[in-house]
Amino acid sequence: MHYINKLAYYLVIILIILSINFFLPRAMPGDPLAYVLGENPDMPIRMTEEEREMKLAEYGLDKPLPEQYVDYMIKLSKGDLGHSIYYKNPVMDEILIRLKWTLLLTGTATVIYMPLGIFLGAESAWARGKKKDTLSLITILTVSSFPSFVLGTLFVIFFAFKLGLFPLGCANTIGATYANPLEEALDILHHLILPVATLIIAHIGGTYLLMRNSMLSVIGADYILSARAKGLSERYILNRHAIRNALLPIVTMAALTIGFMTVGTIFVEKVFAYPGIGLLLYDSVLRRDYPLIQGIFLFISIFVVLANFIADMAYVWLDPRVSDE
Amino acid sequence: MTGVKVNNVLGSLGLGILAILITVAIFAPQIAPYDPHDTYKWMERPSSEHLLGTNDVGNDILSEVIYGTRVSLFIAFTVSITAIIIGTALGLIAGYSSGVLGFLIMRIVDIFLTIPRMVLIIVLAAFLTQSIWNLIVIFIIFGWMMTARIVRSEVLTLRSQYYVDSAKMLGGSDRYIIWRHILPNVVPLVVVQFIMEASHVIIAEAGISFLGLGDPVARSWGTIFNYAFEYPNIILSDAWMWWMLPPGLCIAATVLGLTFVGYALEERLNPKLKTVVGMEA
Amino acid sequence: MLEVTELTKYFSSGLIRKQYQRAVDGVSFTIKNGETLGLVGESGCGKTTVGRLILRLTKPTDGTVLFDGIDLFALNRRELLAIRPRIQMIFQDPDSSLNPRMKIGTSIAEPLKLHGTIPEVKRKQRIKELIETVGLNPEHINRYPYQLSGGQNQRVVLARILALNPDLIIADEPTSSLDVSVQAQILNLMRDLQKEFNHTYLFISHDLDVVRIMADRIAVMYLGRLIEIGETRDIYDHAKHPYTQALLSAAAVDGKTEQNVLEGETSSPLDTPTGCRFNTRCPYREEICAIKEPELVEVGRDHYVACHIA
Amino acid sequence: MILKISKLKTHFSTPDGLVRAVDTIDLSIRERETVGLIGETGCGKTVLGLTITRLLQSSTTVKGTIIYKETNLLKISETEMRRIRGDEIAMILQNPTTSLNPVMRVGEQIAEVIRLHQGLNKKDAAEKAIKMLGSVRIPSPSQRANEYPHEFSGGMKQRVMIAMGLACNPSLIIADEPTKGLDVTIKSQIIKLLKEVTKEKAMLLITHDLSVARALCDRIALMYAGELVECAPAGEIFDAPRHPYTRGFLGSLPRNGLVPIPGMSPSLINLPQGCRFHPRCANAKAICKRKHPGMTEIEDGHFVRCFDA
Repeated sequence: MHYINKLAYYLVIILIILSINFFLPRAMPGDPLAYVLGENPDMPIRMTEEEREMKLAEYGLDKPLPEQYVDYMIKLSKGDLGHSIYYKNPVMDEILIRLKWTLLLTGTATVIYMPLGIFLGAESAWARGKKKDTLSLITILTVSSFPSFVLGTLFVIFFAFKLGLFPLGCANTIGATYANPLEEALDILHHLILPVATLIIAHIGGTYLLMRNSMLSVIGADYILSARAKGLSERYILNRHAIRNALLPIVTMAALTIGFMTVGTIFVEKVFAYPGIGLLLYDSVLRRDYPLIQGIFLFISIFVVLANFIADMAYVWLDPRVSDE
Repeated sequence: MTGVKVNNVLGSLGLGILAILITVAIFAPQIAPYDPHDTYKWMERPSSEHLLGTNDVGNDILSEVIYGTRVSLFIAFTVSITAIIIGTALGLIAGYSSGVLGFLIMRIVDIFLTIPRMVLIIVLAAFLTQSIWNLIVIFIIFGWMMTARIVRSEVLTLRSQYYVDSAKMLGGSDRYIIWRHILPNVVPLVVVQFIMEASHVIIAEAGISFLGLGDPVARSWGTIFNYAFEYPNIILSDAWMWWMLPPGLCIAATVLGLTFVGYALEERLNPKLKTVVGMEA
Repeated sequence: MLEVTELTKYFSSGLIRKQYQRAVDGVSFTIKNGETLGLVGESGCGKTTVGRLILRLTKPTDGTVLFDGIDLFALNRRELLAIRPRIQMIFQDPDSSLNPRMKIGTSIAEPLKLHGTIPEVKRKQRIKELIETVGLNPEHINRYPYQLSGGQNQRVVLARILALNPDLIIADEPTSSLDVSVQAQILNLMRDLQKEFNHTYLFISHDLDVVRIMADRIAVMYLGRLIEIGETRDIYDHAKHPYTQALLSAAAVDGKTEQNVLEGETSSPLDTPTGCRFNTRCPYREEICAIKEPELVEVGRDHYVACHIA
Repeated sequence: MILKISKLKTHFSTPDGLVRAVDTIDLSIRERETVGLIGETGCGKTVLGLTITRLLQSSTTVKGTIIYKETNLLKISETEMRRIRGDEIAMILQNPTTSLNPVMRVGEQIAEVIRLHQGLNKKDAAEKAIKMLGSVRIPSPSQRANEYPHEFSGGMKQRVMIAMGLACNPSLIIADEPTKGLDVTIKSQIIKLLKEVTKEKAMLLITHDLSVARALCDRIALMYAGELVECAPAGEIFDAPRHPYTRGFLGSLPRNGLVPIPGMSPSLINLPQGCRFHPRCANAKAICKRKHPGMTEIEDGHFVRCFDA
């Protein structure tokens, strides 16, 4: 029952996202045609009525809205997100080319910062009031008040430019030929370290604080006292009793953190000229390549919604109280 | 005990930082040595005339950053105050009425919180003309949801308190109960939420401006940072030190100040530092 | 004074597959002027809901409540506001009955302000009188609820109620969160106030010892139904319903006499048994008990029981 | 003698001042004896229970001795104490709803203590846990062991707590308010169960409910404002109470006439001079205000802290 409800809920959200995407160019001030053709809406290129009519017909913009909406949905279902103005290629293709880099970047960062944040938060709370806790709290609060792009820029300046430890940017050495796959992997890794570190440091604060708070309320819970009364060791209590309970709010908030992380990637990719979807979005924004901007919006949103759905399912699995309802 | 002390230190530190920044923002014309739009020799190194040098078009960077404080804080506080008021009002309605309207509000909140709002903000900003007012409106539209959710759940708790039943029984109207019994108990929570939202907006605005979507006339810290970042080979010279670092540090300091104050407030409202486990109250 | 007829409340939950919780199911009783009726039952039996329904703090599903001949469920909002001061309720938890951000004096002033019966200049004097009536000091007026003990807060609640001069007071477990020595103080105070102001009480409690002292008549509830009602003495000495008997026996723990311990647990109000709701736990169950729901029948003077075998 | 507490003090400092929760308590429990510790909210009875099992925060000051069998529990290391907790001394905490881990199966919560202290493997411990659930009269225990706490009613959760406490066959049980919040009919079931399962064990029963103590205890100690005021065989407490607090406590029960004790219990931070009960005592004399009375044995095994007894 729970699953079906949730599934329906997420389908509705996806439908809403698709609709937002549909109405964006049509509801915004300016000429919708300009958004497809890529002119600056403030200074429309002069066009004869006839040309205009033709263009409108070409993009189906002359039809009534509901019909346009149906067309849009049909196109989407075929994976057609329109054509990029700048690249003259299907939007979908452009996104897919860049996708692997973003996945690599976000994936690596998530795999590290989530467990690390949870671990540090739990340890901090378990030692609450002690030096260790205060120190890590203040450090993490301070570090995470830097926006990712400021942090990333500083990293580039110090670790790449001044110390020369890492490349200045990009995902791999441009124009390099590799002797074997291992060499290629190492090169990619070398390029990956700074952006991933930036993402981790910029985003660990949220998870850390949440886990610490959640853990603090768990520590005061009666069942922890009850576990102590059984003679269990502190480590065992932390691992077996406390963490799982403390994780519940983390999973609920995973939705937000995943969203933040995805957005953070955009800034980090710009700083490091990392050729992922984020950089693509940035470039498209500069070029006012609206079909591409919309395509990326759609892509990221649906990705985040899916991640949410998974987090929700994980919650059901973690908390037996929910599945009964 | 130490927890309380740390809180006070962090709280005062945060308040101090914010006080300085707010003073700078208010008295920007008096403090700034030059008009940020006046042009002098471009790309000057710091000197007694231009403490932080000049930028690529010859604006005095220090003055630019001082005026940038105004822009950044103005956006942050305007957005968070408005968003908090909207969020609190809708949260109160959703929590207190619990009818169809409340249900609808909460569904909208859920949906908005699931969609990555920053991406949508970037896309909207790309469609609209670059101005701080457009940014403010967009941030408000996407800024009230968390408050609404938190306020609603608090109202639900408060509503089940016997003193609300008592007020009803003593003859209080719904309006009386909301104003007299519910709202005052929600306020502390809302204040914390206001601070959190302000720091979100500071970061978000800086990010949007870093992508080149900020107002080119009223330049915020993010915009200044972005112009510096876009300047060719900035890191090869030393210019990053006086051109990039100051706005970057200002953003971080503001967020830090807000975080410290918010953290100290939250801990005070919600003391989890129980002295003795299992002690009877 | 109060005439409750076929009072019913079903709580529904679930959007698609509706579930009904039969919290109160066709409860009828009357309370005479100046009398105390004890309403007894275990948690989840619906006794608190009965109190809230009479005050219309919870919306009833069905039934009528006549208060001094006025049909409470037929009143519109304004009429309801006008009659509410005459019926007041004391809630279980005194600490949460007072707004933590309001001084004691402000809390007591609330009803005076809302109804404007007393001019502002005399209000202070009245608050002082009320505070003293319930055995507190005037110095408590400027304190906050968290600075007072549970017992003192319950006195404040009483003072606030007295400000309205009500006729009927519904007391919902007023002492269940208090220690016995304080409980005795509050119960005595309530009895004194009743004598002085001629209050009528609906006294809701799970504690049979307390009800025995406080009530003139007793009504016993089980899973939303009234199963026995009668004079206090009759109930204690000649309980007819097996559940009432079990309750009395359970309350009389002294370590010496062997108790008749009732097996099993109360069913969920979401899934009440067919027939007599007590039949799943009843030691004297017969065939009919699982089929037909028993009605209240008179078994003695003013003594009614809903049981097939009693 | 299985437990002998002497001159025990438990103090902790708070921002408001020093809380003297347990203030010089002497109490012993014999083998197979059930001792009731009775007192009202905030008198320090729960803290006493937690002091014995050393479950208080390390910042708490504890003085005196707690001799369990031959060992002074206050002198041994934390590791040694952990070996005793749950194995030899079991604690049944108040409020089973919050004392059970909501995300762990009930069977596992019992099995983990068996694995820890008896070294059984996973499978055997799980089987033993099911047996324990059966022994506290939980129907279809093998199925219930796989369920989570929220699927149990209040009474059933209390049974689980008892099973958990008994799992390693402890010689001393400390039960803190085991019937709090339960309906009367369920309360009698739990009393009956406790009576059966503790026949061969020593138990310290902490409660505010005299009827529970009466049904279960051999001896009863009354606690007021951090100290014991009267300690005697259960019968004597009920039939011939000597301390004015005990008398007042009994007298305030509805069935004994509902005669209240005036005033209220003092705060443990700000205790009255002299006898701690004197501000509420009807027979208070001049000496009661000045001098703090000691515990005196007025009859064989009947101790009272009162100048007038």
